[in-house]
Amino acid sequence: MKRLLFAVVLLCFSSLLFASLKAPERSTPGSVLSPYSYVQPFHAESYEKCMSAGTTTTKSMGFGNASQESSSKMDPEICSSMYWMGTNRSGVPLVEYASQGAKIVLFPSIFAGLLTCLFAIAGGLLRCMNIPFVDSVTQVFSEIVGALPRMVVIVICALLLPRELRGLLPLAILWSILSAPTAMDEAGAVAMRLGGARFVEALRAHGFGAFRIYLYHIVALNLRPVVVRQGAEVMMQVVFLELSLSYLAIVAESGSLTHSDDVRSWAELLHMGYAAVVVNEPSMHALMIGLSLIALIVVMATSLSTMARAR
Amino acid sequence: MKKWWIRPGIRMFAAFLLPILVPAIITMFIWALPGDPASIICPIETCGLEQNRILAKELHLDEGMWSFFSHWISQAIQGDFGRSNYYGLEVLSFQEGKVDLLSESIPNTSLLILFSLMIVSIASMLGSLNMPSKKWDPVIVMIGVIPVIVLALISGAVVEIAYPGAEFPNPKDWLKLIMGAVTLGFADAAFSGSLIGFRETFAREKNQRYVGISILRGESLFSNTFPNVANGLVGQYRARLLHILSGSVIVEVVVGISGVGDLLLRGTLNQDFSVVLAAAFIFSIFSALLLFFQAILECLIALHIRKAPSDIHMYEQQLEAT
Amino acid sequence: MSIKRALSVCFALGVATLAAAANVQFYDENLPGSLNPLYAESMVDFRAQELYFDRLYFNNPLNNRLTSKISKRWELAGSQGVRLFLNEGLKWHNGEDLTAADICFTINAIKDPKTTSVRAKEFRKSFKGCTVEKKLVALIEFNSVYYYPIARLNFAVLPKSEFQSTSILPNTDFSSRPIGSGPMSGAKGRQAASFKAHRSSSHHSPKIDKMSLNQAQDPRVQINTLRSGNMHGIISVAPPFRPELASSSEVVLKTYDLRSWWFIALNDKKKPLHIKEVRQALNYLIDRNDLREKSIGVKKGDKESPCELISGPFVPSSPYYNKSIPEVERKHNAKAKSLLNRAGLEKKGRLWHYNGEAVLLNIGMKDTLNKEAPDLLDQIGNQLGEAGFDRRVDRIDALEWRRDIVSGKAGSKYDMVIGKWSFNIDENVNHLFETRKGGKGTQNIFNYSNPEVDAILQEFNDARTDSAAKEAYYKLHAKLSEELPYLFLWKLDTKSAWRKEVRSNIITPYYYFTLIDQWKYSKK
Amino acid sequence: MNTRLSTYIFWGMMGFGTSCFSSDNSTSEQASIETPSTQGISKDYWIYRLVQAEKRQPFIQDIGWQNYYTRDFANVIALSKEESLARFHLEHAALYRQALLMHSYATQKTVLYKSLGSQNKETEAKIDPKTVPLDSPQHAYLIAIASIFLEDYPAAKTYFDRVPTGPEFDSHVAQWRKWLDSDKKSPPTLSGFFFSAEGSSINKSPSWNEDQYAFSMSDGSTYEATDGTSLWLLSRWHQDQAAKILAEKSNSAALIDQWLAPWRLPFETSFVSPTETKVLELTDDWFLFGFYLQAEDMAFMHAVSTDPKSAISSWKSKSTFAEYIDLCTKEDQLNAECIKDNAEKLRQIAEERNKELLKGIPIEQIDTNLLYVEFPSFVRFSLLRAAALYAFKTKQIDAAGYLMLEVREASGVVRDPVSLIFLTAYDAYNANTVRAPELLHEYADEFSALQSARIPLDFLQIQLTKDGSHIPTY
Repeated sequence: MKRLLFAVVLLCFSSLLFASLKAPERSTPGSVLSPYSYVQPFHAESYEKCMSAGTTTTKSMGFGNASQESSSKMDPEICSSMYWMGTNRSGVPLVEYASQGAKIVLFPSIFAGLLTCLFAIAGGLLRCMNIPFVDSVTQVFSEIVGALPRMVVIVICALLLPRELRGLLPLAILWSILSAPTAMDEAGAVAMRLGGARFVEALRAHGFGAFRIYLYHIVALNLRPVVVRQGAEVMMQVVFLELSLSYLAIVAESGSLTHSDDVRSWAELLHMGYAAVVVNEPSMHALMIGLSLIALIVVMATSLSTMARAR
Repeated sequence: MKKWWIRPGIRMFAAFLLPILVPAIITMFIWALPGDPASIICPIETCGLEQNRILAKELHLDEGMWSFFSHWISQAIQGDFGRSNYYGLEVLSFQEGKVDLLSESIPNTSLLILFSLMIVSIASMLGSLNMPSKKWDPVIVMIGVIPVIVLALISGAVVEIAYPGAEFPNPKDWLKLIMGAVTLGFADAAFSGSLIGFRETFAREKNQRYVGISILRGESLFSNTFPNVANGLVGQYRARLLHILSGSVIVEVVVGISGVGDLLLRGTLNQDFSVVLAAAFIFSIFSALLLFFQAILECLIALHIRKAPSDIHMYEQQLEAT
Repeated sequence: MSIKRALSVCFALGVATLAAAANVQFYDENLPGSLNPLYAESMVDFRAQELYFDRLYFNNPLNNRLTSKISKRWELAGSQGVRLFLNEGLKWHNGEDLTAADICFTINAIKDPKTTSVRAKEFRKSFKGCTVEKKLVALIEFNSVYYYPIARLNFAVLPKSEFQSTSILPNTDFSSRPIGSGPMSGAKGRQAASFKAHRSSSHHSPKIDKMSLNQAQDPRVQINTLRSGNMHGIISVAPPFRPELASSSEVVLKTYDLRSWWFIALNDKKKPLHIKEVRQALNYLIDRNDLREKSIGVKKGDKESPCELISGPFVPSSPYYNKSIPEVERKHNAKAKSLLNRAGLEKKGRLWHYNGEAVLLNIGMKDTLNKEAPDLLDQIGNQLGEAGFDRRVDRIDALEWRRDIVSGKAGSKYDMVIGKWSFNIDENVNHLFETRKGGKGTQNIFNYSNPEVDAILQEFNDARTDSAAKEAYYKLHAKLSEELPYLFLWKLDTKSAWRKEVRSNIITPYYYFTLIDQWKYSKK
Repeated sequence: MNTRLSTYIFWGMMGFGTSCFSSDNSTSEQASIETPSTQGISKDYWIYRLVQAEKRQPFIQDIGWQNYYTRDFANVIALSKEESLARFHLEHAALYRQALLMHSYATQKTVLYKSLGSQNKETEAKIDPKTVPLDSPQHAYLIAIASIFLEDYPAAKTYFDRVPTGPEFDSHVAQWRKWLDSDKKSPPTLSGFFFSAEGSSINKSPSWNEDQYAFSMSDGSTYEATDGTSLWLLSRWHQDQAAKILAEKSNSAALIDQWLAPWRLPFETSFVSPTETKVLELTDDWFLFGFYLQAEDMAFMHAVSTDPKSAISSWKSKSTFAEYIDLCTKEDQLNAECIKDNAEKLRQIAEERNKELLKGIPIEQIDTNLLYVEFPSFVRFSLLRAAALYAFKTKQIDAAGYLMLEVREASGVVRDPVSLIFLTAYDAYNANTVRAPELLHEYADEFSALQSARIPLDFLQIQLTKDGSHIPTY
């Protein structure tokens, strides 16, 4: 079971990593006249057409309005990426959206996840040390921070942040801070169930060193499930956060808040899909890809946390 | 052992601090922005220096951050949030027939929250009655993992298909509210979380020794378990509410409900400070109230439990669990 | 939320479309910024205000006659004055009477130096004063002799009753809930601007009861909602979508005469753009043909193409357009390279370096242009990228454009700004290139300042004969195409699309809704 | 797993949404517009005749027609032959007449701008040619020429008196004076005026002399001006070519007269004696992509231009145009909206009819764009054009303008230059420079003379806007 889950996590992660490594630095603009607009995935015909591009065809009818239809030579790589995920309206392969989106979210989300893990560990350990003052301080902190509606804070910060600082990372960090209280509480609760300070005493009695007690017995053996789960969740949430913010930016017609304007986020896939649903634009494939990417993240996160739990 | 009142006390404290803290932080942000606030609201090029100065005086932007903030908060308490610079309207006005921003937005948002709250409450009720059976969990969880943005998008689509174009006032607004509520109610594990959460809590409590004993004593299960789990439940409940509250920003914008969340986003986009401050203030009040109620409840329960026969230590644990 | 609305939900499901039919809904590129005529900035503002307000005199788009809904006749009063006789029974939206007092109030407001509007500054020059002679008779005096005195009276009339003083400021309630005398009353909401027929006055009888202006969304959505009959009009249809609409049987495309040309403004304060050669090199590095094919969908040599390249600040059909200056159609790498080298730039690797560091260009584009020319920003970015310039691209939303770009504060943020200017028949470009000081150069994006150019512009202002004016702008065209404060891209025609139910909808050049009284909505 | 699930939910939602909420968006079906009662009219339109491929073939083969279709008018003259060439020459003749009309109105408005402006627009402008102030004495010549073409001979004479003597004008003034002093029963015989037919042939238009007058103004600027007479000569040249080709045809005089009648200049009435209006026997060269659906319509338009009053009553039972214009006229007021509706209706009928005629032929063998889109829209625009001209001739200026704006929306082969240049003349007549420059610019490459013809219009625009108060807008 555990192995399987591990494999899944590894698979998801490596695929994301691969994608973000392969991602083109900037979005390639298409053309409104592109002969490849809304190519559906696995559409062999247009793949052939793409591979054989560069040839000219002439059709003539009626009043000799001979129309020359020629298309420039295409790079086979583009053709194949067209083949796998199809294209958008102006013939840009959606693979690009997927990979650039991955690039945007990958690092910040992982960072936020790790940060949250640290918070959780801290929360747990603090309980075991049993210092009432610190306890109540942390509680005040967690009460206040925990009482802030996260999205509100994020939106305000995202938009008041000066342009050059704008990006997903600061927001991710902020998010993990905002979700710290929950993590700390849970970890604290676990530590409490162990018996908190008394548990530490007991281990001391066995003559274990502090290092071993805290890092091995408490964190590694007992807090692990909680910590990892919290981390995984926050990681997932950060990805969703990016989606939401980018989508909001699209809806509100403002410049993007989480990435520079010349890369594309997964949100744009969803937005394309929206058009497919509302005005039956042939872009359902975009929606599907978007949703499956979300699914990928979910699967990764859930299997990560279950893996940690599985004993 | 800690005093039982410390925690509620701290909550109260936080509840009172919050509505002051949030605008304070935002004010700091505003001052951190490049260019002085007055000329962001009315650039000297278009307003002229003189006007700019006058405006700065009116809004107390000229004597630095602190005087602005103190002035603002004192006004806000009297329900005067100044006027929106982008919409050219009062943010909130109590005059008859005068149009303002909040008196349109607050009802929408509260209705949205209310409806979604219903969904959550149903879920928690089901949970506490230990329904539905565990074999449904995978499905429920699956629904739970859908991020709010995706559901919001779908709701938006449904509304757009139902009533394209924009007409005011029209049934579209109600549909929007309902779809929005559904979104908030199910997305991000609102439904599944509260259902499963409540069920777990009750289940755990049922297996406590004292419950068995009291049942032998011929007392009802619920009367025994409830007081002890109540705290945990209240905590969970508040967490959900908060989550909905924060999700409402996304939903309102994507589905197109003209509520406080929408106001907040557009306000920030247009650097419409009075609106941003007001909206954020409303949100913080909202959540402060929640905190406050939780604290009260905790006290009541604590007092109740002190009368009732039960294991204090157990209760302590419950507290930690929240 | 009242019970009534709650009830309406039940049956509204059925009657929703009927309800919609009474209301003519259209997309404009944005929501209006200000509805106060003195503070109109974008074309959207102008179009919306044309519905809320009456311009004292306007040109009838059919016979070009200077007409007025407000004054029934006029006569010369001395060499520099005009006496207006107003119609009886004119009412403002709020039910008050429209009298000569309002006319004079408006003129005084325009003259009041505390009124900080750029537009008012322009009008201010011409007016000496205004006196109310009778309730419905106003005497307007000018500062100089005008050949078409009433042609200067094309400003919107403001209601005296709505203002405390003649110093009128932006961002008042009035700018979002105006009281006008125009054919439609209404206000700007959060998602739309609404219009309701103003029939309580003798001078307007619009046949359409309600209209609403919605912010344009994704072009696809616009087109489809229009075709499905849920929307009735689109003010500006992006060129790529025009053929589709032209072939549809429910929708007609209508020409909207608007002289607009697109440009890339260059920040000549930023190194190395301060060197003329570099600007010229950039001009050669932009492949305009490729741009307009990929983002507008116009191939070179298309007949009646909506998009024509330009080499100066005028549309090619303008009398000021100097035809002797050739347009740069495609890339000229060699020329550009030599120019850059001459300017002291050197190419290390794939990037051009100036004083040892790679050149980074911050490019911004007005967000709404992206609907008309999808991906234009990325296209230009990539072309410069290939040419060896590192770049950052940003979208500029309406607010930032209004607040930072036009007012000339973008220098710190951007090095190139992509935008478009629109003109009425008066193609005066002085405000774009004059040195910004003393009410001049109010729209000089990067505060470009060049004494020679200023001299030419002054020459234009001083020109007494039309031939002199023409020569001045010919000179300007030549000068600018060499100095290049802008890279001039193209002119692009604007076309509207309206459903056939909207009938006798004559589109007035520039102001658009002037003849709204004649518009009809009928299924027949 | 999760994707599938969420998509299920998605579809569920959609189904829910559409089923519960979507309210049927009934697209506006055009309720039938009352069609005329008189059914006696022959409906033998060229668009029906030329549906048969074999009838169309000769034209498709003809390179001249191909260029006409792709609207390379410059080549059309060079590459056509026989009757079609004659027609194209006549079209050029008509076009340059409209250009000249525009030129004359624009000159009048721009030269007299200052004097016209201060007058109250409600009353008609009162100008005294003797005393009216002019920017420079040379302007007198320009306005004099304009007055001639606009048939204001007395004014023309007075203006000629004010023209300073000088090499560039003397011969021109002399020639025109001569004609003015004659009984004007014959067209002026002119030479010079920057126009020479040398090197030109029936398939080669004379080369256009771009630069004409340039006189220096008081403030040192040079005023470039063009002489309307050159346009007149060019137009005449094309007319003569047509006449040459048609020489041996019996009805050539009537044909040329009918073709040019709607486009004649005011001053031509002095020397042109209209032929009596009759229906001509014509080949399809005269109809394909043209103004008229059948010979009757051509005759009707001739009647309209000679005697607008009685034209309808005498032709409504023969010509489709007359029929519909009559239908939409209530006590001598043409209802433009009604014309617009009927034109659209007519287009639909034509489209149906063409589909009817081609039933049974596999679709891929049909040039659907040509036969189902372009041919039918010719019906629509022909009617609009005719009605617009009718309205103009009967002094219903606004109706004419409204219809012309509709005509302007035409695109592709339907977009004919002649009526668009007519629109510019109409605008110049109203001192309106909003639309005209764009239209003139559109055809300047094809008809090089237009480049010079627009010069007075340019000056008019500058006059109108010189002391304007406009700021560029985004």
